[in-house]
Amino acid sequence: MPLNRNQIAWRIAQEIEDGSYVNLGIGMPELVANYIPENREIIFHSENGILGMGPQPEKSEEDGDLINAGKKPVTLLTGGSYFNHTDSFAMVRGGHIDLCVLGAFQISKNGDLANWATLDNSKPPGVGGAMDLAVGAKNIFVMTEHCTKDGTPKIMEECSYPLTGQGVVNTIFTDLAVIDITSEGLKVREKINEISFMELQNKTGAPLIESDIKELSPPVL
Amino acid sequence: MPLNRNQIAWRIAQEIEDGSYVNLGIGMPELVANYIPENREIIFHSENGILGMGPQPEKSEEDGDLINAGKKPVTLLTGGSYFNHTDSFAMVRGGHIDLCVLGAFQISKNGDLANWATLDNSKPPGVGGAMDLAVGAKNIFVMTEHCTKDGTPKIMEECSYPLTGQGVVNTIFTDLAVIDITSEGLKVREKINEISFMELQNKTGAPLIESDIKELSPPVL
Amino acid sequence: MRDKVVQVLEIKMIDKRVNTFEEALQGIADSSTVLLGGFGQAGSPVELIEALIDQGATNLTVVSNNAGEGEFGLAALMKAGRIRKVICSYPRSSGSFIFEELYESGKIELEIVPQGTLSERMRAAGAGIGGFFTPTSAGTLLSQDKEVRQIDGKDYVFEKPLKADVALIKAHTADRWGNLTYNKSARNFGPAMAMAADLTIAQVQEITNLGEIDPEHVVTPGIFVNRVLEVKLEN
Amino acid sequence: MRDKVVQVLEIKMIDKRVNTFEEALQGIADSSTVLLGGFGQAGSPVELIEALIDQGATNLTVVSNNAGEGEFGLAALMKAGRIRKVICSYPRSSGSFIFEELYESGKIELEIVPQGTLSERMRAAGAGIGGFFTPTSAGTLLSQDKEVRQIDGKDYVFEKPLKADVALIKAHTADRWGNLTYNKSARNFGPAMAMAADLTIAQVQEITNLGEIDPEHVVTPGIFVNRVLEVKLEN
Repeated sequence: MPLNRNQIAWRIAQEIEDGSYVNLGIGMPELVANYIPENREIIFHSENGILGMGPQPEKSEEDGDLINAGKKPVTLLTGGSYFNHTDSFAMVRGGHIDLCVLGAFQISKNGDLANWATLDNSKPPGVGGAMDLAVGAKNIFVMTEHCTKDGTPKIMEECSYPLTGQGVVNTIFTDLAVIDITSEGLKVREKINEISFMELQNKTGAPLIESDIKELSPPVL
Repeated sequence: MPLNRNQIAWRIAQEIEDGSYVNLGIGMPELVANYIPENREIIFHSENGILGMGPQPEKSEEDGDLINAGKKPVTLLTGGSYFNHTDSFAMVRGGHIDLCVLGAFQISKNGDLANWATLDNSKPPGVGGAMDLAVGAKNIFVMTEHCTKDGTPKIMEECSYPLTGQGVVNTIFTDLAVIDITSEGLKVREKINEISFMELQNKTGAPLIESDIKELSPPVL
Repeated sequence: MRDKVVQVLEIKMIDKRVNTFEEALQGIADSSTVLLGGFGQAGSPVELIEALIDQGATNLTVVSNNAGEGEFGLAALMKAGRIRKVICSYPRSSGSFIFEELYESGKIELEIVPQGTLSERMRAAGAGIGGFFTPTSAGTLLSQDKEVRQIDGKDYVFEKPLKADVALIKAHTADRWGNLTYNKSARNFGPAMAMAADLTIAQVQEITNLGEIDPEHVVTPGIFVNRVLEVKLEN
Repeated sequence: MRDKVVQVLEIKMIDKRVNTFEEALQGIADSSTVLLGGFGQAGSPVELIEALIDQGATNLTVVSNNAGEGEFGLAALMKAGRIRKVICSYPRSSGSFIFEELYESGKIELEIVPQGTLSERMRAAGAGIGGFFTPTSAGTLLSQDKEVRQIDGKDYVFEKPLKADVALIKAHTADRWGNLTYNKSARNFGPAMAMAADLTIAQVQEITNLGEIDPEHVVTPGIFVNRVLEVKLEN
């Protein structure tokens, strides 16, 4: 079975090292916070000026002045801190964030990421902090469905949508596989058992490398 | 009588507008703080991270962590604040300081300032914050003796010493005169009565402009 | 003799407090560039922005992370037809229908700047930096017409300072010298914007006596602030 | 079963506290670039610097506002012959005789950087900026070999980020996440240096429990700090 979003989030969470500073992109990547193994202390960064961001509060505890980058109410962990936007992006651009998990429209085989604009010019585009995060974080994980709803591969030779960053992605986590972007090409590290390598290749717009592929098997979530 | 240092300081102090943010250079300019008219509230900036710097404390109240740019113990006025060096020089470079009073080795007729290095290369030079202040403050006043100890003019056609900043000085306050640097040249605004315009010109290495000169007559200090 | 006594009593004080929206916004001219604090609603000086409608300035260039939502604050100013151009990082949200209508009908200009670059450009303006090289947006549409320089093997884009005539920001506490503190993540763009404008106006929850803000805890020193107005809001 | 219980109890914690100078300075290599906090003695991590003599690293490039005084701290490290080059704004003071001797006998290299540029270059390194244009030093000896660009009619000098291997700084309070506060004007270069080094080590007057530093009052967030060591000093 292809992974659901919670399961992709779970898989990414297992990969996050203890003590890391992590920024989770708006939307699907936010789910990753729910699956951090209990014995790891992770410090979440929010680009609007928070380190040590905690989970969503009870409805009655919500504070309009304490929100995440997606503008949803959050909390602050003991040890957390507030700072201004300039300092926050100094952390990002300066390489102090260990990991950022971002969503994607498209990813190219050399790690280009497109996740901020489509080719539709009638709607105003919006980049937010995506370009800063893409170029600044030490590691970029992409969290995405393997294909679009109509079955078009999101991983391709070259992105056709406007880029967010060039050669920035380290690893792609999809509902079907975990794929590292290496100097040799797209290395499949894990895939679900229900799909063959050839089937995975057919759903991918760039050549995959097969070597020592492990099973991608998250718990039921 | 030529002014003594306290009298030059007094003269400069009269010129400082109420509510100004002022940085006083290390050494002689520090005296200016002693003569601010009592009905003016001036906020002194120190480039090591202080706004609202107050006078020297009693010996018993000295705190090694509260010093001015000359590394002498100071106090903080009610309403003052501490910040880091980067923010402090953002204030300076960004044009937020209304006035800086600096000492000088030489000043050229177009407002070049030399106050950080001589032509003696055997000693290590040191610039400190002088170049940042010279270029950043909205107004630069120079506080200096009119001539060096051996009688050489300090105001000249062009500085022979290495420059601190180009065309930065607005007004020169000496023991003999107050001279504005204008697009037309060096305009004598005030001079002491004991010296004639020609005598002042003879002690100055660049042409002075004579027009409506007032008497420079500070109190006995 | 009497005159002299009066003079001594009338010691002037630096006092950046104003009592009305009118005083707060006095002198903002048509065609100004205006920085508006806030990230979404957190830190947005909604009341100051709405008072700007009455103040009347028009043909404004507005710098704000977002392009407004609902029909209040920035969206209300837009709806009133006062804004010529918006410079922001993320104009669209679920409630940004007023901006979207204006944009789609070509009635408002839009410049998209990456969020970190937006903040850094304002900080540069406030700090007297003439421009800087950032890796953000290298190789993307947003650096198309910009100078790109390779430094130590990496591409950087040249960005210029973003200076403004006016900043309207929201802080938590102020004193008469204009020192400010903020509340939680509502701090966001306030400090950079305060530095970058010729005239910085802050609405605050509370004005306290001078000295009540610990000098170690001042976030925006008063040197960056021109006027403070207390606007008490329910939490 | 027993194993599982033990595992649950062994929740790892981020803990940047170290207990000895040896632990604090572990891994500093010869030929490193080392940032040393402080403006004069205020904020100077004297004890960490002196411990670096025992640690043994040599051929160092040191960045510091001043070049030491007396025979303690930086002056002691210099006297021990560990420093190849000093980058500073103001090397000379009444007590800087050790530096002056080394300089005059050609045993130490000196690079003079204006104070604001020094701090801004470190901040740029920490903030991922590839370089910036500053008006400071335009038209002077200190910009002789540098790129100069006219921007809006004013001359600006191109300055590159100043990145370092190590920063030794002094702060007032720390917690196990490495959050720092400072004391009065001893804050000075600490925040910029903490950002600019790969390994930032802070000596502090006091280590408190996590949460005792108000999140609004953290000056250097722990993300910029690798190790904290409590060094209690008499005031």
